[in-house]
Amino acid sequence: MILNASGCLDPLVAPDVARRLDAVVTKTVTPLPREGNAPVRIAETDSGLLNSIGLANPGIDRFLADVLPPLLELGPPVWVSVGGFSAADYARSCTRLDATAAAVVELNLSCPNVAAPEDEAAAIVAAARAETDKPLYAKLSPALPDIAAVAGAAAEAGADGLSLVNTIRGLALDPATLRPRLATGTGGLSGPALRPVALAAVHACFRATGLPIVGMGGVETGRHALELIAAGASAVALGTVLFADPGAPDRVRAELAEEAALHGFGTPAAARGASHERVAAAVNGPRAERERLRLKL
Amino acid sequence: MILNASGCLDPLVAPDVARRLDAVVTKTVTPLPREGNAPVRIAETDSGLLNSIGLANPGIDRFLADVLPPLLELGPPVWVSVGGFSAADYARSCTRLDATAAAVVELNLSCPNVAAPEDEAAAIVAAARAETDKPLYAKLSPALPDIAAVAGAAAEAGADGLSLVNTIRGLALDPATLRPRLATGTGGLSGPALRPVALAAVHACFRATGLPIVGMGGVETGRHALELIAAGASAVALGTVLFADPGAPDRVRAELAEEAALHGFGTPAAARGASHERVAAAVNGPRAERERLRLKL
Amino acid sequence: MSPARLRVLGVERVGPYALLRLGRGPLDPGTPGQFFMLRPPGLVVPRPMSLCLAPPGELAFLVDPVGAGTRALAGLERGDGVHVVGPLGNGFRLDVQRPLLLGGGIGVAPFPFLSARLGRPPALLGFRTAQHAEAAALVPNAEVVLEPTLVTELLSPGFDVLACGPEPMLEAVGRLEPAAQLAWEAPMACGFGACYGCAVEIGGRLARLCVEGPVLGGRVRGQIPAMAGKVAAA
Amino acid sequence: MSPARLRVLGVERVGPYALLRLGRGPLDPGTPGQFFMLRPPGLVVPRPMSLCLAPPGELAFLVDPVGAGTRALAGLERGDGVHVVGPLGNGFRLDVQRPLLLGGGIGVAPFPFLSARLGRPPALLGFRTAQHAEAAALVPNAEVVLEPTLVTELLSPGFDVLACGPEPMLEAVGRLEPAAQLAWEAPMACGFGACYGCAVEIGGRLARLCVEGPVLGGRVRGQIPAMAGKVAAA
Ligand SMILES: Cc1cc2nc3c(=O)[nH]c(=O)nc-3n(C[C@H](O)[C@H](O)[C@H](O)COP(=O)(O)OP(=O)(O)OC[C@H]3O[C@@H](n4cnc5c(N)ncnc54)[C@H](O)[C@@H]3O)c2cc1C
Ligand SMILES: Cc1cc2nc3c(=O)[nH]c(=O)nc-3n(C[C@H](O)[C@H](O)[C@H](O)COP(=O)(O)OP(=O)(O)OC[C@H]3O[C@@H](n4cnc5c(N)ncnc54)[C@H](O)[C@@H]3O)c2cc1C
Ligand SMILES: Cc1cc2nc3c(=O)[nH]c(=O)nc-3n(C[C@H](O)[C@H](O)[C@H](O)COP(=O)(O)O)c2cc1C
Ligand SMILES: Cc1cc2nc3c(=O)[nH]c(=O)nc-3n(C[C@H](O)[C@H](O)[C@H](O)COP(=O)(O)O)c2cc1C
Ligand code: FES
Ligand code: FES
Repeated sequence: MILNASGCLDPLVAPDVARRLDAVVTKTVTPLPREGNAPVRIAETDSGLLNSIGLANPGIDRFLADVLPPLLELGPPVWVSVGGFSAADYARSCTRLDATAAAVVELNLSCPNVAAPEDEAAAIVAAARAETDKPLYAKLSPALPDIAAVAGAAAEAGADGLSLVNTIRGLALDPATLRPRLATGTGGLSGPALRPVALAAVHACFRATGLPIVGMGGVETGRHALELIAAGASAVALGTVLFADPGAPDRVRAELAEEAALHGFGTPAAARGASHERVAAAVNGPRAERERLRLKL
Repeated sequence: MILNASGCLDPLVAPDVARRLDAVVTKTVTPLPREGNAPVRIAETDSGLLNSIGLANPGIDRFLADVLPPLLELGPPVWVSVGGFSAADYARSCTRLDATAAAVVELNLSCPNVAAPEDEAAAIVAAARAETDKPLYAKLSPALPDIAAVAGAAAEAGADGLSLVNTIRGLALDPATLRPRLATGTGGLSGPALRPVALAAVHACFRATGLPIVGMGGVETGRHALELIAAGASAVALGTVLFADPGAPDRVRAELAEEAALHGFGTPAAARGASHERVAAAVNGPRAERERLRLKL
Repeated sequence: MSPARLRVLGVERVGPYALLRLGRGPLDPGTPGQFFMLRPPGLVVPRPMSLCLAPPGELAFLVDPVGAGTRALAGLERGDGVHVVGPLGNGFRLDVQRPLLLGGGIGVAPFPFLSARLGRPPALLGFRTAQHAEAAALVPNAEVVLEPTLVTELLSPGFDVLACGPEPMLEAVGRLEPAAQLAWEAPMACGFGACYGCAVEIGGRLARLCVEGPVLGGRVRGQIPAMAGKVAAA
Repeated sequence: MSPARLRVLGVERVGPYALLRLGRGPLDPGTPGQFFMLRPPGLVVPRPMSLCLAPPGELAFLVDPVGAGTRALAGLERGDGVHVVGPLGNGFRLDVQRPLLLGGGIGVAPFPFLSARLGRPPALLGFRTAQHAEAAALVPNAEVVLEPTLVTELLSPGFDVLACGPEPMLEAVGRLEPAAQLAWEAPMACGFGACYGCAVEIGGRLARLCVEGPVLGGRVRGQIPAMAGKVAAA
């Protein structure tokens, strides 16, 4: 299953791209409208993209009135990403969304450009859970000392799935002035640099919770998608890659099927969790692991 | 001032490299000896290196008896990196080090391959502070929701400086088997992928604390070093780059002097904090920032 | 909106700029002032480039190598492949009576194509140096001024101005000729409304330049018609 | 221990392997069995390579393209520059009476240089396919066996064995000839004791292969002399 990552596609401006997805995810919606941060908001850096969009969105009222209805007509199921600054913010949006045809509510618990409510991840999930029966996906940042623990807490609070990962904080300076390229100073780092970080997060949370996981972070090819699935993802979302290649949904889907077959899996889904099949060696247990060093003649 | 990053140089095996540094930093020493993790312990991934060395070290007793004396004879001041699993561990090592000629004690509060004591950063610094008058540098991971807050807490607890940053957790899978390449599964990501993350951490902690900062993370050139200094570092440490280029200390020092001069700074140190000179624009304050968009004719 | 992989037919030096000539592939040249997203090899996101020339079977771009992305594009070689998406955005309206092209620096880029479509109208081009001014050879009927003279100093009234250049120039032109069509720039990661990275102040609020522009009316502040519902809070 | 930037003189195919010939620059070839760290262009850390041949003014490496790093090295072209550090580690002891070289697959790499230094002793080389066995042409006096035959099946007693090859082969050789000199492999990020990445079990504990080896005595488990204080707990 291939989705877009929240904030990386406007399905109404690019409906032909949106229709190639198995579900479309909205940009994060907050209770009140937000213009977002001052420009400059994007800059490419070492193997990644920095952004400080700042959750620009029309607010939940205008979203429900003007955006959601045409989105629902596009075809693919609509996942609504919800953000806020308190558990009550999230709860209020969930109350409103419960009455709509949105397929899933994704709780953005991790945007690095606004105050970070990670501590309260479980409290937010619980508050949202009380307001809606729709599947709830908790979207986490990898910038947590122990992401698996937070994922576990979200699961206990009623999350039905996880979206992993959001961006991590980064900074790029202008070569000439040495001042930050983004108006906000730091921003969120996405793209290839995030790939090993995303894989690690999915790997850890799959073990800890067993919940469905939308994996994302630097996916550019079917091979990258397969690795996320092997680490534990049940679906894969495309973010930054869409900017360079709006044809990525079809391309990655085809490459993924091919890669999965190459590795002997009937379907990509059959590869889920394959990286866990042999338990990682314990500290100071080198003997068993020496097997890994053997090279074929 | 150019140092090596902890765990990225054995000064006794490569004394010619160590002597080119303004200070040598030891691999993290723990109270008891550790063999470290099972192999495979390193793997290159997208723009970075993953490691799961697992704090292999001879333990503080053997370190003091066999390692520190010849280290002190090399010439450069010796910074001893200390690790542990409780505040008492750190405190005990500090008691022992207080009687030695070590120049600085670096408290490794962030190794991602062992249990992470981030929560107790301040408690550890306070416990160490009680045992020694030596300068204490708190080494933090960027995988924190709010690194500036942790840095501030460390400063209040008595840290004299910060070492930023340690690695972040990452995973790489074997292309053929889709199993983790490292025996421990995940490992710590260093190198170019970490560069924007390190810059952001230094930037945030410089603002929050004003403490001296050893900046590190993906430094390969004088330009990278200058950027860390502009973001707030007072010294720069070389890690992964030493593996590819043991001549990096002299090369980076020369490049840094050249880059600083190019930007009109008399010395590299004069560039400290240059990226902060103009305050970042506030959210929704686009007008002032539009100036940044102006291109020269 | 799939990217096409176009073949580099050649790269020619035009002063300090590079004229990047690509095989057209399946892509349409669009309207002058529209742009394409070109992915520099090895980099993460593509860079916006105005179409400069559209000879049969070709799309040509004039690239000012100012940073990593434009340097990588200028460094492409004959035979290389490059991913291109477009045409994107809103170009110049061509229903004008007395067109005058007003350009500054690399802002000359869309004018060769625009000039051809408008029947070689007069053009007034400002450049930093004589070397940069070599690009004026691509535009018929062009008068050139060099810094410190500004193109706005030579602007006489009575023309339908179509302008492209640095922001201070466009602002000056907008003040002198409120009806001018101005082609703006902003850093863009996607070019098709997906990233919200290109937000600039339009009509007193932040809106996506790639969706609303890049060509906008002269009095952008408070003069832009109300945005469609879907982008109102961009 | 600065890296030298060496010039690629040529890259020749030898079966599935690439023989990478570099101008020697200021570097010393060292002892057979020692290795150099070569940085593949665009990658983060260098890769260890045994010196294969040391003609005057040259250093040549035999590269098996098994992953990103070795593929990038095998893909170098004449005239390219490549960063090289070395020689590193402990090579073979050459004070042997009746040398026999025992190799498996790319383990043949150090033998051309070793054979020259030992006066062309007999060699026994095992390969996966006849194509791989083309590399045997680089070693004088070599007898070749192909899978499923193993080199250990043809090993007769009375020789001073010097072996290089995959770990199962080395283990079998070590069991048959406890005094053999064995050249081991491990992933290495630095090659000079800095990273502790190359830890393998030596003498019942984990130690850095790049410091203790890569050539070790046959009975590595419990047989290695006590390590120097500074690396005792590697
Ligand atoms: C619609 C449109 C059409 C364009 N047409 C052309 C063209 O035909 N030819 C051409 O050479 N350039 C054109 N540009 C500008 C070009 O896209 C940028 O110069 C390029 O993206 C910079 O990328 P880089 O990696 O080289 O530089 P970077 O390293 O990304 O940036 C270098 C410097 O330029 C600034 N910068 C980056 N992008 C922009 C931008 N878009 N506007 C203003 N400042 C920026 C950065 O802040 C930085 O200071 C156009 C831009 C737009 C929006
Ligand atoms: C002292 C020494 C000398 C060597 N000499 C030669 C030589 O002359 N010619 C040559 O072709 N190769 C030699 N090697 C092996 C070579 O260094 C590795 O094949 C190479 O580092 C792999 O890098 P890669 O990026 O191509 O593959 P990667 O993508 O890093 O790995 C490909 C696969 O090989 C495994 N692997 C990686 N490195 C090693 C290793 N060192 N040992 C065992 N498995 C590994 C990985 O786990 C993975 O499965 C030597 C190794 C050592 C330690
Ligand atoms: C320009 C941009 C805007 C984003 N906006 C949002 C957002 O509104 N809500 C959210 O949860 N994530 C947002 N993200 C994060 C992405 O959804 C995704 O988690 C991240 O980019 C990692 O995936 P990628 O490397 O494939 O881009 C945004 C990312 C980018 C690049
Ligand atoms: C192989 C390896 C071992 C490391 N060991 C330690 C360690 O023992 N203690 C510590 O504080 N940091 C350790 N680090 C982290 C580095 O000191 C440094 O913080 C990090 O690698 C980022 O810098 P770099 O990108 O320049 O390598 C290690 C890093 C590497 C790559
Ligand atoms: S460039 Fe992405 S929205 Fe305009
Ligand atoms: S390869 Fe780094 S210590 Fe051996």
